Amino acid sequence: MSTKDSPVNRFADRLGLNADDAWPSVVRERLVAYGLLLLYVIVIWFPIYYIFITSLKTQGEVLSLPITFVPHDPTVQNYVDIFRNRPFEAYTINSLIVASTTTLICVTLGTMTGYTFSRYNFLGNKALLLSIVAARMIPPIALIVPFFQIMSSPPLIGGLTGNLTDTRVALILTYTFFNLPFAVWIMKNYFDGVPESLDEQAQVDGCSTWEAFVKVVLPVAKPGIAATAILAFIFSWNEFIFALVLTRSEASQTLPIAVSLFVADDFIDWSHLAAGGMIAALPGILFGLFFQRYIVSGLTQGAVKE
Amino acid sequence: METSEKSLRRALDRLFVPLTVGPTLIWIAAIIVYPTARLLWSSLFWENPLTRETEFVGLRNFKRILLDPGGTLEVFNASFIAFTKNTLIYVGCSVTLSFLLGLGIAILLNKDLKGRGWFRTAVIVPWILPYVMSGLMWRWMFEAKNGAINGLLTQTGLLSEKIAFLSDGTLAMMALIIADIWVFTPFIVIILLAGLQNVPEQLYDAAEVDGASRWSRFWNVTYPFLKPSILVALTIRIIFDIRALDLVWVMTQGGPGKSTEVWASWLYRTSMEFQRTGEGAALGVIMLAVTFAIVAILYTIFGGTPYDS
Amino acid sequence: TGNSDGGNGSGNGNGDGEMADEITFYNAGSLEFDQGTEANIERFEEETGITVNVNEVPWANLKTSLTTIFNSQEPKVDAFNGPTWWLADFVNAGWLEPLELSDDHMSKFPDSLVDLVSFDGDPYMAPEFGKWGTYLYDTEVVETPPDTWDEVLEMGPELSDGSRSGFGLTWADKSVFTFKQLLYQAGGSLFNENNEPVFAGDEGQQVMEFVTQLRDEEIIPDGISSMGEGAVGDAFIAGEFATVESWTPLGSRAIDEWGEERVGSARPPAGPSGRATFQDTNGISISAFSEKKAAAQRFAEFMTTRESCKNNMLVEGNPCVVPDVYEDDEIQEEYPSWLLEDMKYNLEHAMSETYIQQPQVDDYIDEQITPALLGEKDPQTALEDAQENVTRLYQDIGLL
Amino acid sequence: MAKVRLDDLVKRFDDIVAVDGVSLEIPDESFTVLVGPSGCGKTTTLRLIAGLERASDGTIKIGDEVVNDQRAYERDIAMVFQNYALYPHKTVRGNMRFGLEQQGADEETIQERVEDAANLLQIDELLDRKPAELSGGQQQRVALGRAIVRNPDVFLMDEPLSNLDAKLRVQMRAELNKLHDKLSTTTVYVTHDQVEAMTLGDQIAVMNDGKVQQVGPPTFVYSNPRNMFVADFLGSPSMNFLEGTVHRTDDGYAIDLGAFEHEVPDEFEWALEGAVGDDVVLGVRPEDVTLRPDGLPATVNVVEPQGEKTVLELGLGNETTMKASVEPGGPIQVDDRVSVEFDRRSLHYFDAASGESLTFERAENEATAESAEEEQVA
Amino acid sequence: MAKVRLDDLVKRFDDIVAVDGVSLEIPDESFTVLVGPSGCGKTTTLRLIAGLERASDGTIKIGDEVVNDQRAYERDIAMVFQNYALYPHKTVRGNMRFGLEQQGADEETIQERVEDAANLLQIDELLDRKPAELSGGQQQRVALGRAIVRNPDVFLMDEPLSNLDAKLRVQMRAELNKLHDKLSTTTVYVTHDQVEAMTLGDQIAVMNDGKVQQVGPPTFVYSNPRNMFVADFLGSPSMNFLEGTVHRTDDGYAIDLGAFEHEVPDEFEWALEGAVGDDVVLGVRPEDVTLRPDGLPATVNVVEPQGEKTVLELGLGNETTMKASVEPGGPIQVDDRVSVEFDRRSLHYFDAASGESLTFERAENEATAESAEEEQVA
Ligand SMILES: Nc1ncnc2c1ncn2[C@@H]1O[C@H](COP(=O)(O)OP(=O)(O)OP(=O)(O)O)[C@@H](O)[C@H]1O
Ligand SMILES: Nc1ncnc2c1ncn2[C@@H]1O[C@H](COP(=O)(O)OP(=O)(O)OP(=O)(O)O)[C@@H](O)[C@H]1O
Ligand SMILES: [Mg+2]
Ligand SMILES: [Mg+2]
Repeated sequence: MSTKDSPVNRFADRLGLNADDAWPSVVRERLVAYGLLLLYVIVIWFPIYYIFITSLKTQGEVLSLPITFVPHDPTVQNYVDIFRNRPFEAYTINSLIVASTTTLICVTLGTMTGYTFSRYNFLGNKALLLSIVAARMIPPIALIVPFFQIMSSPPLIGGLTGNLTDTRVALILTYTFFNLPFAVWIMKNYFDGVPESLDEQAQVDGCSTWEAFVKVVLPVAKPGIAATAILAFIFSWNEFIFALVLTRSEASQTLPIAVSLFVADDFIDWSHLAAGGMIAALPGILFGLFFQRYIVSGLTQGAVKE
Repeated sequence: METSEKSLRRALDRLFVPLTVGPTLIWIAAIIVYPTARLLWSSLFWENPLTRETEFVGLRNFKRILLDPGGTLEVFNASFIAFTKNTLIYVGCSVTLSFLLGLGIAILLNKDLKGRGWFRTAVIVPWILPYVMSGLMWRWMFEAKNGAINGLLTQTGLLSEKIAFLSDGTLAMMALIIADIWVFTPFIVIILLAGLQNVPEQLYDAAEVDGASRWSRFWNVTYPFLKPSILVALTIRIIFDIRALDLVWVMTQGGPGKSTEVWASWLYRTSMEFQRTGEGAALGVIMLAVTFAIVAILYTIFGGTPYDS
Repeated sequence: TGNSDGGNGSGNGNGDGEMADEITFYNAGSLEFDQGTEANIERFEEETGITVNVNEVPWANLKTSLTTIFNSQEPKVDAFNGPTWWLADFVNAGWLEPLELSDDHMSKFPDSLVDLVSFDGDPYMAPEFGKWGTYLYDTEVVETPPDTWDEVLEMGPELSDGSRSGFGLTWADKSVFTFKQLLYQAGGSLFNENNEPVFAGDEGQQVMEFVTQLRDEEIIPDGISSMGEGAVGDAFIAGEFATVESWTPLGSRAIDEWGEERVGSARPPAGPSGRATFQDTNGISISAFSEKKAAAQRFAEFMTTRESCKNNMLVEGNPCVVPDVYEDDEIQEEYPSWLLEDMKYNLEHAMSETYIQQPQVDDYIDEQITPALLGEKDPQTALEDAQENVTRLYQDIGLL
Repeated sequence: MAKVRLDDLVKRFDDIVAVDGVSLEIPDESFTVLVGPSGCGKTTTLRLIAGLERASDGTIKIGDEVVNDQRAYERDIAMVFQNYALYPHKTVRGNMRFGLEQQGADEETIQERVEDAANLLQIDELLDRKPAELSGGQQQRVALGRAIVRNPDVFLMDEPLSNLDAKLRVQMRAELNKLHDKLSTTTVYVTHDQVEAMTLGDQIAVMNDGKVQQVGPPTFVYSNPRNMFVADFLGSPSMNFLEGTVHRTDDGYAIDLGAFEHEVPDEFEWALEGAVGDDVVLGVRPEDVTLRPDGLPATVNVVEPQGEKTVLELGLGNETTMKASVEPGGPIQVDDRVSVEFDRRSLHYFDAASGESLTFERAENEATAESAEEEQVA
Repeated sequence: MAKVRLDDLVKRFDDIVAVDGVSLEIPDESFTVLVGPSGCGKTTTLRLIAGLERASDGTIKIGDEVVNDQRAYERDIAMVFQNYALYPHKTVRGNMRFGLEQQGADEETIQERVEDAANLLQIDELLDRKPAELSGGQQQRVALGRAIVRNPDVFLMDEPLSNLDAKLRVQMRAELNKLHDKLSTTTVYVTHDQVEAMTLGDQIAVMNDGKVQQVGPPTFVYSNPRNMFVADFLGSPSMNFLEGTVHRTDDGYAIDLGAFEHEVPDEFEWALEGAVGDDVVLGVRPEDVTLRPDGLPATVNVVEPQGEKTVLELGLGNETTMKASVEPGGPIQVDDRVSVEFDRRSLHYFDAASGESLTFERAENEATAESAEEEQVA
């Protein structure tokens, strides 16, 4: 092994491509796998790259030919523009408030309910759980009309004036529709994996059910909660159609709407759109980079289990 | 004093289940059950767009959506047929292709490779970007003059003339399908990867010792364990695509003409643009039914785990 | 149609007397792409001291937004910019305030346009800028443009070769607009005075026949794109059409891309009944539920003066709906006079109709004629089916 | 510390009767082991005592108080779970403190007790680690420590050693023994491992099918099983059972075991008096089967050398086989013909129909008399 | 059937050397057991023989063929996995057929072989069930059956019994023994349980740290461990180790063990000749520690009755403790003072520094001589 201690060999070693310890066919397979994966990643990241460089181009460069794949004269002007000339600050704040409130509600309710579903055999819990699963299959688009009607009719409760359209509250309520059943489901499956003996130990240690839940189970369930929270946040952050229907001004419009506003009847301002798009995509990209593990686990807990 | 504290603690303890489940159930009732009930209800009514008066019309809305209004020449409404066809093509192609692609990527990612985590991160990202941004991004990619695809193809000489992808019905559908595959393949990858990781490693060893070839190992070991994941991947993917409007809406708005009009955009247009809420609701109910039917069918094909007896 | 909004707010509304110092204006899409409007708003704010809060709503969503707001009678919106297609519905529902525009103000617009925006004699929309028919050709291919439908059919085959079609028809994304323009050229209309659809009559058939012939002779390209897509403009500029019957903005765009020499303009080929074009105007209306009607009235008026109209055309190239402006020196300087002359002619000959449930009606027509024009459905049946659908709709509503 | 008393305890889960009328006295300061095969209701019994399940019937007393209606957090017990159930997010110290914190103990007491327990268990140096950083044996110690600091009335332990490897298990067993000697806290210990039960308990309760089969000091139970279940369950290899019919002979009783005839030694005759003509089962433990000349002829089927002993499987006649535990290193090989004898003192007779021991009653009386004597002496 | 030969076998995983130069001869038709603590490389060695891992170095021969470059499916082996690795979606029959199908055997052969194996293992009636419907022991049999039908050169088994409960494990052990007697297929068996290793193997190879420590017949290895590791690993409770320095005395050698002075019996004097002044370790198995008057004085610290025997922990002096295995039922109690002696024939001496046995060499020579003699006789 020491005879071929070149950097290339060492690199191959690191990637498990050294034929010494593995079957030659396995090494070949790995090599092919690396190649294919790399190719795939390049292909799927190319559009993201392209929209990113578009956001750094001047409008002139965007519209000029031939197309440049590296901006001549990269500038952040587009980003400055959208925040200066358009209420992107308001859109961002709306997005943040809507996504985080939705997340908070879904995580709080989802955690409590998921825990109880995981631990208790109460009357009708199977049927309730099943209906929560079924609720996830209802196509949201089918409910767009009822939602629209409900949100635009005068409120049933509370002394608020006017209806809920064009308020963040409407979006938050709507988004819990997507996310709450999902959150309950993820958390239920997560708690199923937390040994019940932990709660029992806590009870033996003198905790009431509530104390055991708060002091022992919740801290242990942090990764599950993180997974739920991240997914709920991303879903809410990204949602478009309901926002399109339920919002009409910067009082409640979120970033996806803001981005779509760059599309005019006969003209699209690509460079600014790209900048806005990158802002809207930022949490997704960041979460993907740093919390991939949670996204994957949340998704598999929420989707695959049973 | 102390006893009252004790009994309060005990009382709260007794109420644990109702207090933890109750709010969610109420919430779900308000946010899911009530709207769904309203959907069913309003599918039976007609609202006059002029006077805003509503009128009970029974199943007329369903008839209008499904059947030929004249009822003379054809049984089905031409729009229904056309948009159903579009939906089938859109859902069928993108689900099939993204499934195959996702399966391939999942199998590659399941290999014992260094840096797997990075690949997985890189693969996931498209799925967690806002659909609007993805849709517009692809619209930009396919743009006739300055789009990257035309740019790549012409500037490398592969193509002499630029193609107005989104101006041609077939090409626009293809563009939509590509965008859809781009967005949703990561989802398939994650779900199938979870399934692949459920296969007990030792079964592969056992099969290898048994002399099984690679293909035989896939069918005899991998596939049975992958089935539950396939079920989930296909179910969620299909019901998601049937309902998904975002990409269609920002990329083509159903155009050119009505060549990319699918059920979701049709529903949106009917109820929001034309204010035919009753018919929109009827279409919603139909989608609901079809969704449940598809789930049921998929369950009969892929249901069950390898451990079932 | 009953117009009962008189008592709704305007009479006793506090808005009439004192002038509010700000109004809310709903604009379709971002102002960034409406630089003409933006410039005029700035001028308005400067001159009157009234602040205009512009609310940008995606174009596809504007009608829904307004409908919700009006439905709940909220004073959220004072004025908005919209097309003429909704006007009938909105007026009918009592959601719009009649505009207090002097005859003087209105008389500068072509009569047909004034008709279009008036109900029971009151204007409900101040026309801001328009899009109407235009006919362009590529001088490198065409020496003398065809003057009538027949000539189109005659010359077409010569002008078409492998990569080029002789004739392009387009109204961005709306094949029904194309149909309407041809229908007017044939002397027909969608509705008669009694709100009965009549487009399946002889004139409609002539249109379908004409287009079918165009297709049979391969003068127009195969496929959906030929029937209604902004990209026909792109194709024209890419040299794929010898002539194109399109809308006004394409003129300035072609000049930008080709230079003045290559672009040819003419009056549209005359149909059996003449050279009518189709008018699609955007204008400003005022909500009946506004609490700042006086300021809104002022705004509507200001935005549609001759001056504003001209300014809008200068800044953004939005075709002005005041024929007089085409004589203006500044405009003459900006655009070639032969183009302006045709634009003015077409403006004055533009036709349109307003009718209840226009988007729905248009969709019914569209959904039938598209397959017919593609050769997938018998044109006669298609028109009749469409007419039947519209009739049924109007019966449902109670108009018929 | 307190005694625990179960009276006719029953626990039903839907259709399953997990605990079926258990009555058991667990004396103060005793170390009582519940032992039995999987699913026999040991864990359920323990959880009933802990208050983690609610009894369907019967009463549970801790000290003199009936605690049926108290939840786990209201009873003064500490429990060690099979998988240790350490709080993964807390350090060892945090784990050990938690119970005391919940009781509202003051900081000083907490620190003192934690230090003491950590000292006792030699885990002082691990106090700031998280459970995931500990080996199995260390986790086990922490779980014990967490119970000890509480200084509860009763320790409950559910198979606390079963996740450890063999060597460590033996070691921890000895430590548990010493710990109990030191603290003398009343302990109820659940295991399905009979060696563990025998080694640890002052008193063992053998359970089967939700019922207690026999209670008593381990060696007593081992040598005087009340029925065939207990006889079979304790001991490895298990007791040999040979079935046959009792008949009178000239000088007493004999049992016809098919392969041979067994003469009942004089000291057991009283037990078989009433059983003439009945089917009975003779039980002989493998270690009581000795190779000696002039005994019964047998063939060696299997030789299992186990180091300190060698286990033989012997064939007597055509059908009957039995195991014998012999000194290792002998020259015995498969197919050798040998001759065996049973240790006369350690024979067991059971009624074949009921499985009850025929010899048990007297043994128990003797034991009671003995202990009564002892008490008198003391 | 074939012999297997490993020469200087090495397997590295990144930085870990899992198998570190193993040389081992596995004779044709033998039953060889690899035994050792967790992580010592047993499984890896087995997987190398199977062809599931590729050797980093060294050679593997099956029969006379070097198979290093053959993958598992090219070698003629069958393997039984710890958790059985049955295909859960196939019936028992399907599981057993699969290997033969893959080899392309014809239907008739397949059916015949499956029937035969099922008969042999008494699982005929289970053939149409799925694994999930079987008990652990039945699954174990199916896993065996799957291997048997293949009729391979070599059986490889990785802890096949470790998932069974104690009683069943003992039973299956005996069956494995009989099966090997019947089929005589060369078998390599991995376990970490020393009792299992002793009971099953013709030959056991004790491994530690990726290296083979000692190979030989089980009883020989038990009584003649080559080093302290082997001595400690085999036997439960483990051998007692007492460390001290060797010095000459008038009539031989003695070792100062702190608590007492140990006189080296004459028969071991040759081994300690060269060790005067060195630190050595005296090893005594618990069963060789006997309570006898006039021995060394000791105190009883712990009494662990285990039924067939009782294990005592004895304190000799202040620091030294040792275990003794005595007959059960004696009157011994904690804190009793007793007197002990060691069985002189079974003493072991190790070099304290290297852990190597000082007495091993001669024992091996004797054994070799003996077996040579036997062969001559045969
Ligand atoms: N929560 C429960 N619901 C239903 N049945 C249960 C429950 N807990 C235990 N049982 C059943 O009660 C019986 C006794 O179970 P228990 O856990 O007490 O046995 P165990 O003696 O501890 O066995 P093991 O040695 O396997 O732990 C079993 O048949 C079991 O299936
Ligand atoms: N695929 C692998 N990658 C990295 N290290 C490995 C791998 N397989 C085994 N090892 C390491 O090699 C060493 C030997 O492992 P092996 O599984 O052979 O031990 P073992 O003797 O079978 O132990 P056990 O009794 O626990 O099964 C261990 O340190 C283990 O962590
Ligand atoms: Mg248990
Ligand atoms: Mg192993």
